Amino acid sequence: MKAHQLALAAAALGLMATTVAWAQKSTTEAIDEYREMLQDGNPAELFEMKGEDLWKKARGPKNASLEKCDLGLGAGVTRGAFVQLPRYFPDTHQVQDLESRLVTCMSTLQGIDPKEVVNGQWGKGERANVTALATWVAAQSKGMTFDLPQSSPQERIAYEMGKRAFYQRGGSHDFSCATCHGEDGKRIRLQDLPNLTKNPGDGVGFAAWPAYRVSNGQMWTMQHRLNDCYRQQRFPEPTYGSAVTIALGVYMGVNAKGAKSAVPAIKR
Amino acid sequence: MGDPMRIRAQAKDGNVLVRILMSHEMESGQRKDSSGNKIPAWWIQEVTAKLNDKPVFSCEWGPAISKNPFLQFTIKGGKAGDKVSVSWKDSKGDTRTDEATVS
Amino acid sequence: MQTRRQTLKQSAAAAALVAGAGLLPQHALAFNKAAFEAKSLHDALKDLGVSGDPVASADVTLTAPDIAENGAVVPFALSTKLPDVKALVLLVEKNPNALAAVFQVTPEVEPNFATRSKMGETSDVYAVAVTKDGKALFAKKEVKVTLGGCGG
Amino acid sequence: MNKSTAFILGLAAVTGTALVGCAGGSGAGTPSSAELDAMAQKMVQESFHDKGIVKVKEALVPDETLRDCDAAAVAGHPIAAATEKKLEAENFKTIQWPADGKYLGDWKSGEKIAQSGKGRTWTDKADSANGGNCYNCHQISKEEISYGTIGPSLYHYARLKGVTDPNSPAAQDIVKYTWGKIWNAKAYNACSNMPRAGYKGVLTQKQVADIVALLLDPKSPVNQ
Repeated sequence: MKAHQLALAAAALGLMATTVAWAQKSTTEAIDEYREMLQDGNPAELFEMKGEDLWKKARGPKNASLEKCDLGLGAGVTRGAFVQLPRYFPDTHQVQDLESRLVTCMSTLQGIDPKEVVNGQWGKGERANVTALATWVAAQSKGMTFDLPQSSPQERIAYEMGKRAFYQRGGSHDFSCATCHGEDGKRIRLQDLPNLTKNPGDGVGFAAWPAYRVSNGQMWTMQHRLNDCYRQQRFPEPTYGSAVTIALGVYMGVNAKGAKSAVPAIKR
Repeated sequence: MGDPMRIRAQAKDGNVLVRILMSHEMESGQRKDSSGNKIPAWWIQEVTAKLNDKPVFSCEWGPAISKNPFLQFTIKGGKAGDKVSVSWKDSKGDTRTDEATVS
Repeated sequence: MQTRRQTLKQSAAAAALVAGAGLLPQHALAFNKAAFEAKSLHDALKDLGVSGDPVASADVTLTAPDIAENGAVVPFALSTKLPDVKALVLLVEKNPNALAAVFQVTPEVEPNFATRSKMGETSDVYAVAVTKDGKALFAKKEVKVTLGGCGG
Repeated sequence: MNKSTAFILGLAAVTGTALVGCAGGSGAGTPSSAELDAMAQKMVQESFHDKGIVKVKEALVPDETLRDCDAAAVAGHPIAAATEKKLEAENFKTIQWPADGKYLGDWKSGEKIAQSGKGRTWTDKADSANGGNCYNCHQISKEEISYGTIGPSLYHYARLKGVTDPNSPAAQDIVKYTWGKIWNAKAYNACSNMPRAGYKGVLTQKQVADIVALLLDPKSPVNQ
């Protein structure tokens, strides 16, 4: 009996090294399985519904809908717009991402004060409305491939400035975007980190946001994603729609060329 | 009365597969706010469903069910064009009912 | 420590006792505050009108992930092949209140339900089929809950 | 919030800079790399605002080490060897060695510090204890399977570094290196991804000693 137990213990010890490697792999597989189980029934659909309603409904001091909003492909065209943003808009003389462009439309068409979004809080008021709108608009491009325009000098300069912002370290911990997202195959704790200096693949990185975050049950746009990245980088807060957020969007979006949009995704 | 539910009802092999997403905080009663006070529980307690006005399904939930709840069940019988209506009632007495057509 | 055999014997005896005394609540599965506020698995089931200890059954199925990347949303599916089941119950043993959901098994629905629950920590999760005569048959699975990166 | 940036909803990359000349797309050419550097600097300074305990002035203060290394990364080539040596020497000078001469603290406390990723974000309080963030990037003890891979595995660190007794004279170089690396990683690799936890005041001397013990104490799970 005792000898038998000892033999088992010895066998277990002998197996230790391989079990550790195996356990690690199976953890990753199990988490993939978990993620797969969440795909059907993504609560992002609730935000899509709200966004579609907000797009079509007459609102604001001008009591108008957003159906004439030009997201880059002409007034009212939503399908395909998301996979070409951020881009340069001649009317505002600015490169804009989806959220900042929606704010422009809400301001010009509906008379809603941009301050309500820029100075607002996540998940509240007009900023929450922009999130729902962005979710619905982005979902119209589901399955399409990213192809951001780089034909104007503004867009090319935005890419170069975005690249510099991506590599710029600072804060108490010397972190930049590149610290975590500059190489292939890296992880933080158990979370895979997409390499955002190139196309990280379909449905990951830039091509995955807006996404529903299961950790807090919130819908996050790219503006929100960047905001929280900078928080964890120990940076100060980037202003909503500010130049650095747009430039980073251009840098990551151009790098993601050819990636299929999985938006709206569901994320940890 | 909360935001609308997303209800998908699909006829399949003589049955109707119903999948629902509800918009609700489902506050567990375990969390604390930034000043350290417990946030009171607030959750959907009952969900019921009808097929063409006939009650067919009911369940009761505790506050452990996740925020923005997902629910799936299968009604025996039923066909495309039938109406599925779903109602919930939460711990504050708030209710909401939405309807979908079986596809 | 009791053997399974002893447990089974005792639970059968207890069930007979309760049923015999006519104590089985008529509407045990209508919204049940006591059951949802019970701390333990055992108390929650008792409040749902179950008599005796639950018994493992291959005819009850619980589908759950091995590992939940985030305890805020853990997907579960419960089903059973058993006859005369009046409810399928989802319990997370280590949650502050074990009972998460009670699905009524009506003649109009398949005994097959799916939802998502929060889990405070790694725990055994139970799918319990409660029969019309107050017996509880279960399937269980341990679900590991991992924490995310970055400390926030 | 900085009022002047509050309403920039987008990036006016051309207007508002020295590059008005090419706004019409006349082919006047793209700005030089140095001009882009200056534009990006200005953009970053204007895009952020103070929040909580994090101040723009402190977080985005010019730093020679970061500037030179980040510029090399943008250009896509390694930093020049001479610059690297100079930066490492400057960073080395910042290392504070233990005041009491004790390099190894308590590995159990070190494990807790290694696990914690808290501190110094705009949602943290000024007086909250900072974590070391170690497991975010490194494998350390075998028991913790939730570890990152940005840095190398530190499991069996003592053996990897050839240390059997951290108190022996033979081990002193490695013990000091381990302390110094945690205090200021850029003293040994100018462009390291690793924070300068002591130099930037994130970790205290006691916390550094506890992490050194986690890595080198023969009783630590790292060395089992």
